Amino acid sequence: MRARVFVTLKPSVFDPQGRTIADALQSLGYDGVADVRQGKYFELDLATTEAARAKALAAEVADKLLANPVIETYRIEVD
Amino acid sequence: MRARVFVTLKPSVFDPQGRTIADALQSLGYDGVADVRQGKYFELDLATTEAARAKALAAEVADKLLANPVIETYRIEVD
Amino acid sequence: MKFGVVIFPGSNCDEDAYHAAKDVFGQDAEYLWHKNTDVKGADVVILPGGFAHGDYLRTGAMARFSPIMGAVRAFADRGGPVLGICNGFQILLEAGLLPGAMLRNKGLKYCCQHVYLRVERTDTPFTAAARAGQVLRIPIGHGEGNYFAPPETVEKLEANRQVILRYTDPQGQINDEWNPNGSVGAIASICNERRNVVGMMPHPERACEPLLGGVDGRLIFESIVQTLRSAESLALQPSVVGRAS
Amino acid sequence: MIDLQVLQRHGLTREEYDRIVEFLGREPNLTELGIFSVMWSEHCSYKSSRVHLKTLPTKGPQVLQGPGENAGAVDIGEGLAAVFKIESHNHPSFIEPYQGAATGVGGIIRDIFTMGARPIALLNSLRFGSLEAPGTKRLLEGVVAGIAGYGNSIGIPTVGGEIVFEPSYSGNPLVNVFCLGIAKASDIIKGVASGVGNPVYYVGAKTGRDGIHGATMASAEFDEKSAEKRPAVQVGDPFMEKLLLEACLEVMRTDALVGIQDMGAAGLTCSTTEMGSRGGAGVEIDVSFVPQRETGMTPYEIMLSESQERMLLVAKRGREAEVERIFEKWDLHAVRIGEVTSDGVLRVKDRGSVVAEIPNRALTDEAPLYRRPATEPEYLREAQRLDLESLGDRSPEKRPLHGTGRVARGFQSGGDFLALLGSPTIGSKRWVYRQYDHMVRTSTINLPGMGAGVVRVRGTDRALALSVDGNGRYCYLDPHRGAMLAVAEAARNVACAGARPLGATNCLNFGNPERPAIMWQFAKAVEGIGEACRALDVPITGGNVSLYNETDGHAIYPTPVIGVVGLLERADRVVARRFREPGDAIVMLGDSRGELGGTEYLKVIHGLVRGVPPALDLAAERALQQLLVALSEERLVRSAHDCSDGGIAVTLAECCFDTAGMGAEVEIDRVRVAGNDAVNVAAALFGESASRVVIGVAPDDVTAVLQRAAAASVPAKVIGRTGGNRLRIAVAGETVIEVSVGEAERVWLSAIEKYFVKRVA
Ligand SMILES: Nc1ncnc2c1ncn2[C@@H]1O[C@H](COP(=O)(O)OP(=O)(O)O)[C@@H](O)[C@H]1O
Ligand SMILES: [Mg+2]
Repeated sequence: MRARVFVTLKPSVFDPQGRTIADALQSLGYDGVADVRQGKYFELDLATTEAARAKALAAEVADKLLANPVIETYRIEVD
Repeated sequence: MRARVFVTLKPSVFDPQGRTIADALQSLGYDGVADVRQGKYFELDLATTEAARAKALAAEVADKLLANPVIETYRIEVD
Repeated sequence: MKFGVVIFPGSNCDEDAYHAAKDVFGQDAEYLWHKNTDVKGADVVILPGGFAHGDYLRTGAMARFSPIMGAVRAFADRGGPVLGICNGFQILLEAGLLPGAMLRNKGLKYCCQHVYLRVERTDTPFTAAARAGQVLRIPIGHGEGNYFAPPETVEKLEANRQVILRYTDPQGQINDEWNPNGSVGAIASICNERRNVVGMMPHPERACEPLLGGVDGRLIFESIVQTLRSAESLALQPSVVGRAS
Repeated sequence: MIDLQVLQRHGLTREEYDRIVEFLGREPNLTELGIFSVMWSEHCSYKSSRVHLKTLPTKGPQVLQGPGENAGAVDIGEGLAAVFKIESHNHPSFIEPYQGAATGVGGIIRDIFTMGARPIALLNSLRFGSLEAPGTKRLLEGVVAGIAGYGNSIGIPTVGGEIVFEPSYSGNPLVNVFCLGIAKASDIIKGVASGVGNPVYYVGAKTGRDGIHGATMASAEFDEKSAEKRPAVQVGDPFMEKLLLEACLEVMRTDALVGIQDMGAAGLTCSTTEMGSRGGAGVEIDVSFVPQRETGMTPYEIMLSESQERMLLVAKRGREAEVERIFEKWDLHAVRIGEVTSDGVLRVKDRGSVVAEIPNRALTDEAPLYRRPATEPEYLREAQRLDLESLGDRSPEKRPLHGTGRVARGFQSGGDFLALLGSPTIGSKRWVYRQYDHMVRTSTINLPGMGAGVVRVRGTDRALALSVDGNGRYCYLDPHRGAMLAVAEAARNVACAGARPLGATNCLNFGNPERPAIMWQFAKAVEGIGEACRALDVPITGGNVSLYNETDGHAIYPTPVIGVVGLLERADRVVARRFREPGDAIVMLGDSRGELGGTEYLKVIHGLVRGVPPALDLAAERALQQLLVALSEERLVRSAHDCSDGGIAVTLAECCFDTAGMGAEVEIDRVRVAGNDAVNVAAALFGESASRVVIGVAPDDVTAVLQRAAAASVPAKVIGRTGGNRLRIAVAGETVIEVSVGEAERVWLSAIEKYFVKRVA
């Protein structure tokens, strides 16, 4: 199965990359883009075929390695 | 509206970052993780309330700034 | 006394730290391979700069799982002095030996240059030889040195006087223009509550010899040498400065 | 099966194909054709350039390794060798700036450590179009970030380089990277396969379908169709390279190794063939043992893949376990893929059955060799004409030949001076080198921006000074002289640091050699390099040729880039660019002749690329360089800065920068190059006569310096004194420039930075 993990900075943490992109877009004339936040995206190929198992495994991996709880949160999707 | 843009390396392009994470997980005993691909994830806050408009705008921005068409592809979700 | 310098795969300032300890300050020094599970009797452990495990995911994220980190933690728990420089600081944060996290530099670019640092605290084994308020000129070289911690944590750091160095202008005044990476509170270095574990983004080992254009980094090494020496001569117990073995 | 179309796709001509058939005595299969195509590509075979390169001086008592190996080497005393080389990654960097530049750095580092040397310094030489032009900023940002991203993570300091912005490079930027390493002279390792039955190992990243046909791509002009070749982009993995570097150096410390080579352009094909050929042996491999990243790869793909961070090595039989153990320590797996044979044939098998069989000789020594026709370009005569009298005239028919479109501004020494300081080619490169870790390894004793980069050699009192230089504009106007000037400037920069030039490497960036005008530029430039290297005693120990640098038929300026390495026996004698003490005497070494042809001044102020570049007297140049080294050894000089782009005015300003605003009062001589006196003043200030250096001398040492100079027949004259916080320059008694150093320095510092101001606060 494939699990997808999205890691983003917590809302309270300033995101210099997202901010820079938003500024760049504004200077390019994209006023319609109010804000940008940048995060990381992981696709995990998992050996299991059970969605629940996959989700649990992905969460464990995210807790342990993929996200830093001091600054980041994550979300998981399984398909 | 919010658009979410996922940028990943094209399948043919080597992803040393994902590879290194996969190796690390393996050495931590996560044999169930066969492979990892790493990408970028963007959340765009858009002024529009129309899904089609949002999607088009996000695609334009992705083409222009968020993805490097030479080695990356992207996918967009709107909600 | 003996310096232990950890080598992670991807460390690249290991030789520099070793050279400073051994050749510049005439101390014993030994490399500690990341797969080791002990610190080989070191009196002080340095986690050097570099890109441990490539740092592709997050700086320091993978290094904290290395077997040596268990030994470093145990050493620190016994009161042993640990210094994390640059990537070493990032690893200490990821390992939870110090609070907070690193974000990308505010300018989003890697930044290699000399900076000015004000010594905030001299009650750590790595700043004992400095004067409070003294301004040091030492190089940095990093892309992710933008120190961040939640407000409560920062308050606690300040209250406990755990901020050791801050980025300032040449006169020692805090000024956004002279904060090279956007760190909260212009924080360049912190210690743990017990004050024996110190992380710093600047590279003192790059400023120990006149030929390299500055010697302000010597203070950091002189501090630890002096601290360990007086600990030895007073035969102090591990509560102040721990002996590893 | 093999028709003309297939040949074309492989970049082979009908005649070349016939040659292949003749060698093999049969038709090649497709795998074999692929192997021939990459080995006979311009990139690997040097088929257009070899006849010229052979004329370069490559010998000298100091040379330990000349061209032909992965890198050259010179003796630096105490049993040590400096191993160095330069490489281009122009095309890949244009397609994908970050990865192109990053993998370029990766490649040159492998060339150095393959020789058994620990890499200790990097330089880069970059050319872009005007920063005003669309796309340049993005290219510059990507290339610089790529060089930084790779070099920084491996922990090799980037200690210098150069960057030039010229419209000529807008469709074809140049990214040349130089690496230097240190080895024990007795332990230099070669890329040889020998000893029948010795195992051949593959180690490093797995093989994917990356860059198949990369080598042939680098040998074809860009056109609109090149977009289709884009999947040829490779992604660098500096972490893997760091592991390879450490593991290989550790293996080399045993004596279990016979030879080693990295898999660069043309991957497995090139490494197996070249190693066999150098060792007078054959190599037989089975591609099914090659670690693969993708499924279903054919032998053709495996042989031609250009996946990065891979090494091929030959170990001594019986020592396998030792070699494998060291790689395991670094979490790498060395895989045995074949062995050395006696028959001089490259034999490729797939699960036991032979899929290609070609004599090495056919791929290397017998590769085609062309003496392509060369004729003087048509533009040349006209471009060399420079009418100084009409410089101020801005009537439409006097429009510049290759103007930048700027309106000429007339003659205002002060304004012109600031305009030059603020031009990106002259201005500070801090924005760039701040992104490079230039202090890792705690050995950099002249930081970037201080002239030649200088690194000490750990464990000794010695240091090495390094510089890369080239001036495409000069070469466009006179390739022979321009190339000589590049050699002279690189060696002079090294001598300014107090180092004696020992050897050189060169990267020859030119257009399509099938055009006689380009070939003429190439031949003349190589002649010039040879002449200058002979006269200055800096043999060429290696280099790289990059041809077909053109887009839609527009070639770049011919751009030979020269890297010179010099030795300081005492590191503490190192000399840098900036003035040291107020009250010091400022001494000008060399003659100013007010030469304006091809100068930055003509280009920036008048929008002209015209005239002939400055003359070069190689004997005078050599005397100057020897004097500089002697002065530094005797500690008679406190600062030294080469007079190049922007002439003496810019040089003096640069000597004042990074000194916390120390100024200088200077008086220079008048020159007479035109009837118009304004032109004469400009020529005195901004002319770029070669073989000149501005030095700072303690007052007590002035007499000694002038004596030494006289004895060496080097013109020397006290032209002023340091002090105050203003720079004042008078020409023949009349003050023509007077600025606060602080103001001038701000202009200079922001020359590139101003294009990137919008940043998160
Ligand atoms: N791409 C670069 N990378 C690192 N350093 C650079 C680069 N370009 C220029 N520099 C540094 O800036 C200084 C000025 O460069 P340049 O104008 O070419 O000097 P010079 O005229 O002495 O050859 C040198 O010290 C050089 O090393
Ligand atoms: Mg130069």
